[in-house]
Amino acid sequence: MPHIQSGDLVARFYALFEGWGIPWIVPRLIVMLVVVSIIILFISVVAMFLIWWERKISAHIQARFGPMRVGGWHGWAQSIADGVKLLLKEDIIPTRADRPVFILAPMVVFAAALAAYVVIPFGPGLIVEDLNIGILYVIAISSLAVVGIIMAGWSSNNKYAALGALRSAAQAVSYEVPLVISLIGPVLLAGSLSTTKIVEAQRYLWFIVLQPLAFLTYFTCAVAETNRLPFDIPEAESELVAGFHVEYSGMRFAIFFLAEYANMFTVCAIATTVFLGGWRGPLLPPWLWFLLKTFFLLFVMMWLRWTLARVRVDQLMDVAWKVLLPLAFANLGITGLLVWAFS
Amino acid sequence: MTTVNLHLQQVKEQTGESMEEMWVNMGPQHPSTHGVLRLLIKLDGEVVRECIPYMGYMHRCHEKIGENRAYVQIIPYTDRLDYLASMYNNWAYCLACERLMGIQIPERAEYLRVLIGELQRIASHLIWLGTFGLDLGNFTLFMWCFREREMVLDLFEAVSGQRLNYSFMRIGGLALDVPEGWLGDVKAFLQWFKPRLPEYDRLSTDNIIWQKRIQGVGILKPEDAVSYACSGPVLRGSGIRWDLRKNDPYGIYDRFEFDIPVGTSGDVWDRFWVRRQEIDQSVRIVEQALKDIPPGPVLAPVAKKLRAPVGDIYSRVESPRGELGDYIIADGSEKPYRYKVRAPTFVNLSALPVMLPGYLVADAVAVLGSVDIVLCEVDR
Amino acid sequence: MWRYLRELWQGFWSIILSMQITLRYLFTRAVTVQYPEEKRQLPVRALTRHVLTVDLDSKELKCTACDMCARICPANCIHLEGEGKGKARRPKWFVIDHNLCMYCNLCVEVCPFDAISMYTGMYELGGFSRTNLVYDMETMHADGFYPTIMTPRSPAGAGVKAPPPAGAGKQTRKA
Amino acid sequence: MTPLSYYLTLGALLFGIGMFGVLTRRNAIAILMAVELMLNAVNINFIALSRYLPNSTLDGQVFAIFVITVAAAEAAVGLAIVLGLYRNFKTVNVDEINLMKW
Amino acid sequence: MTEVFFFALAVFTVAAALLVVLARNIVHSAVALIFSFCGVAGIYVLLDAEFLAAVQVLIYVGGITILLLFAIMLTTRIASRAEVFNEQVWMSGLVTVGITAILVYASLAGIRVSGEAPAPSETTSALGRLLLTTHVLPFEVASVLLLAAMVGAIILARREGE
Amino acid sequence: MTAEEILQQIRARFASEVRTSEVRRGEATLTVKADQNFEICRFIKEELGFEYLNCLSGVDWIGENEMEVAYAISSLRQPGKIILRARVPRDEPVLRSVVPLWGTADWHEREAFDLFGIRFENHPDLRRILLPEDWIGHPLRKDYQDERFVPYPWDDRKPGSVVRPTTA
Repeated sequence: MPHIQSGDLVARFYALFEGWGIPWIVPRLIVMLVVVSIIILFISVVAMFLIWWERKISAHIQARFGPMRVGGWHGWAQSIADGVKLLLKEDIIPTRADRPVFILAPMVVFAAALAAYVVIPFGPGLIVEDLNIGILYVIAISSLAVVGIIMAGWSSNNKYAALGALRSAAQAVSYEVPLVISLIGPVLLAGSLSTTKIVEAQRYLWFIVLQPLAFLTYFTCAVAETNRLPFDIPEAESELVAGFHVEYSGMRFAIFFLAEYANMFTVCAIATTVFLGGWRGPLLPPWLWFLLKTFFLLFVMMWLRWTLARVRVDQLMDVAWKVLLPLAFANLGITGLLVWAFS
Repeated sequence: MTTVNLHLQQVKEQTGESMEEMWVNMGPQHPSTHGVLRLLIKLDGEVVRECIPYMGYMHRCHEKIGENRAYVQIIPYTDRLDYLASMYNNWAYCLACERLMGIQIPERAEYLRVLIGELQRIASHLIWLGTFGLDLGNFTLFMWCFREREMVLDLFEAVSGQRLNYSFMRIGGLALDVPEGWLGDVKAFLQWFKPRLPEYDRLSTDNIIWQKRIQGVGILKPEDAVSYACSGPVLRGSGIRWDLRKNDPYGIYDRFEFDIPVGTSGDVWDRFWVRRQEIDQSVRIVEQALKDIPPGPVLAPVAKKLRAPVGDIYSRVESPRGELGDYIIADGSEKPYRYKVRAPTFVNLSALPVMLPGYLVADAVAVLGSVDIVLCEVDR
Repeated sequence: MWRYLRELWQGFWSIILSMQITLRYLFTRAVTVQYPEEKRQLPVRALTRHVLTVDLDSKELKCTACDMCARICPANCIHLEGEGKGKARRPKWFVIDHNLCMYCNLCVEVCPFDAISMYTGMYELGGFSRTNLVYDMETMHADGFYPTIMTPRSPAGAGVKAPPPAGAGKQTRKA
Repeated sequence: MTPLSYYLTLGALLFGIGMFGVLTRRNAIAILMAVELMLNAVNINFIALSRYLPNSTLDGQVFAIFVITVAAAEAAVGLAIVLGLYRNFKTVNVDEINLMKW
Repeated sequence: MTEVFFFALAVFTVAAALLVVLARNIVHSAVALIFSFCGVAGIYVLLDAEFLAAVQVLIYVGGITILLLFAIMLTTRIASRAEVFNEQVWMSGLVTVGITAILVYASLAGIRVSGEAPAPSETTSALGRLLLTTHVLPFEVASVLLLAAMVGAIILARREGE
Repeated sequence: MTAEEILQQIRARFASEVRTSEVRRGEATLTVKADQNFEICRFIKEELGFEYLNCLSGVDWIGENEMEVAYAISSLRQPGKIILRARVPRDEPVLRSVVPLWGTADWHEREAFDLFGIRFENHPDLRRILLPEDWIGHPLRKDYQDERFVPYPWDDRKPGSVVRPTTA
């Protein structure tokens, strides 16, 4: 059963309720609710910041300003304004859409984005639940998001959306494989799937030094998994208009948008954890180090997006099966040999 | 509405439809049809099997308007054909009228026309490069190209007062001489512009994704290109060295030294590469024109009420998009009896159903981008 | 195998090169003009709203209602009616429908008295109704607008120094 | 601690539901889905027994992994067959696909 | 208190499974199947098999159902109103209910396990060790099976002339 | 091949078909009867080697009660241009299609059909191209009347017509 390990506070909280004779489930539910609210709040703030940041980065790369009006200094409140606008917008469900699936799809996507945050170690002890299968858990959960995308694409009853969903399915199935295999190398080195243990194993040396190939493979797959340029073919606006979420508007669209950025943060946080030594770093507090590294990776993702053109579907598959998979396997083989040789 | 979709229904009934093989409407509202073009595409999975273009959403009956206006009044309407190369449309129309009426225009006007026309070609190709980048998913290139294009527009605005629909040329020359110091501005612009081209190349020509995306797709064989009477970069991309500026020189193009870039295989890459090279060549022509532009008047003495002698003419120029022809029949009055525009993109677009089948949807976007259509010109 | 690796490396390197140039651009100044706060300086010849020019001495409209502009207008957007005879002829009413205007400047070119001008710099013409864009005689010579005869169609723009276009002014900027 | 029989009952129920689906559905893909349900039911039993039986090792879980492997293989091949059928017959309705040869 | 979670998950799983079998729309079936799989993964967690739970989600949800949805999208229209069940539905139902009853009876009454085994601590490494020592032969056979399945699937799905 | 030679060859081959012919601005222009237009075009393309159809346009000669299709033909290999005009009676404007010779004629002929109502036999897909499928009439005919068609008013300017009601 799931239980919270974050220090004495929670245990004392439980004890308090036991003392009052209230059923055990009540305090646990309260704790769950609080944790989930904190995560949602965190996701929202991070996603809004990321959206604003991306608009700024893209604008400056393109020799323009980006949002400048809302909120004074460089339009910092633009994301909030957009969010409020989307919240207030009319919720449109196409007449011929598959209603229950249409409504369920953004929830599935968001739930997947939310659940992945459970095992991200923001600092020593700053983790919701240190699962001993942490990395595997993240990968498993992130594959749920694809299901949501397919549901959205299918239920919209729109050919573009269905094409986007088809592409997304193919993409997800292909890129899951090199993603998992590229992560096995660092896991071998650390000897554990738990995220905190992996960070602790990088006490002396970041794994990016030992596993540069794995890092590149993972990062490429991560970009593909989050459907971002150059791999954003499920929503390629010049071909499929907006792909799977073409029929979504208002709040549901905002959820998709939020989930996309939340997923970006997740994959970058995992990369930080596995390859960049997690929260480790001199002088600054651990959580700040963690965020700094993660945001650097996020910046690289945005930078890539505003530099490159979109690949084609068949090229996407080629990259997955003919480039990334051999690289990941090569890395895994080398790592295994080295680990065997040195132990 | 029901009758309008009759053809679509017939098409669907004849071929049947399933998810594996389906008809997709690309457009009329679609980000990469460059306007309101509707492509009915038969998809087999992701592969395009058939393509039926529908257009006319922007039809304004340009030719009917032309039949009801005096010769000089048509000039502002020609701007609205290919609104990305208005100067060239002006030129084509004015040239046709001048040939019809036998008017000789002054030397300075000839030079200025070449200068402005080539600047227009640069602007037009820049916008094409940018939107082509957009089709391939590169938004940054789009913005960069637009920045330089805006500078060309600034130059044109200083000349004509307008940024898009200049109506600057007149039958017999130009409406006005260029302002003082303008030629220096053009020089300064070229100085700024030339180092920008390698920057575009970094994002496009040299980039592996860009190369892989457009090499070997949308092949138009030379015999098809001739049969469909393609012109401009589409024809040259297919490996046919044909440029009206060299092969049927109009104006004073025979005085300038420039190359005709030619592709080899006729794929999207070749068409891209030809246009990319043409920007360089246009820069060359502008520099030459700047060097030996003579002083003098810019408008030949023409009558206020222009009347063309009875007769007809098919006059053609090499606009940025290909052979822009004007077929004018004059009946001696001050209005043309028949005025037909042979729009280059209308003709180039008719080769699209030949280019698309067998490639992916993503390629369809690239191929359509490489044809470089302007829907206002297609529909007229 | 070797070829595969080389292509892989070339692809990787070309992406790095592209990224290098976008990074350089990240730290350059933007070229956007923040419109309502900053305004772009229009060139002298910018074709904007019509005005009927006023003779500086007599403070009267130069227009003699000769109907030339109305006849040349391809969009048929100028309508007027004159009254009086000979030199005293003046427009009774004069209406330009800017909904239809194509800004071709033909009316200005054809006018024998320089009585109508489009070189006014008034380009913020937005309105809430189509009738807002139909200008009558009062609107067109209101605001004390007395344009000089600097119309650039006098030979080679004599005496008028055109400001450099906005794009040309930025050439010194480092990329 | 939940008794073992609860898990086994759950497995039995799932198995029954899956069997009903296999026997009654017309759509080939639906039949595949029902088969997956049955395999899951088996897995529950494996894991529950592996957890509850005295002196048990993790053999049950290992078997569950094999079952999952087989399920994945079955899904891939099954769906390929379904697609092939669909291409030839333009239907995935197993009642209509009764010709041995096309 | 595990009972509460168990019953919640069991009801969820069975309900989703019923929806899989009974839903008229095949896509609804597939979506319900996803939820059913997630419920089973929850059951695995209750049985201290976290690794298997993750694998269940990864392979069943991330792999198999996506493949299923893929196939559904290729073969079905969204508003297909075909008959869902074949004509033997009542007989099959009867047989199913009978067999299920026997199975349930057997589960409730048949197997008696005294006491309970201690919860294993780290299952992942133990599983890996087992797979590569005791069960290495089936492990290899399974990998060969997967390879064969992959090749077979590709050949089957490939169209003639490609 | 000069324009005179071109005209000579065509006249020699299709003597009875050619109504008028002249050389203007170095271009060979000739008017022919419509019933042999395809053969003449094939002759021009295959034997004279003019493989490039620049333009095909319809003309409505309402005064002579005739319709005309004007082909502007040139070549990428040799200089020289031909303007070939085929006249058909206005009441029954039917011609052979030249799509088998030039692919580009497809859309041009559809356009001529759309705007002039000239029908082309053997055209693979003769339907409207620029106007909607349900449009009535052929707007480029000189006698085309439509309530949406506002003729350019040269003289009938009235004070009342200043602000036009915008019809939807």
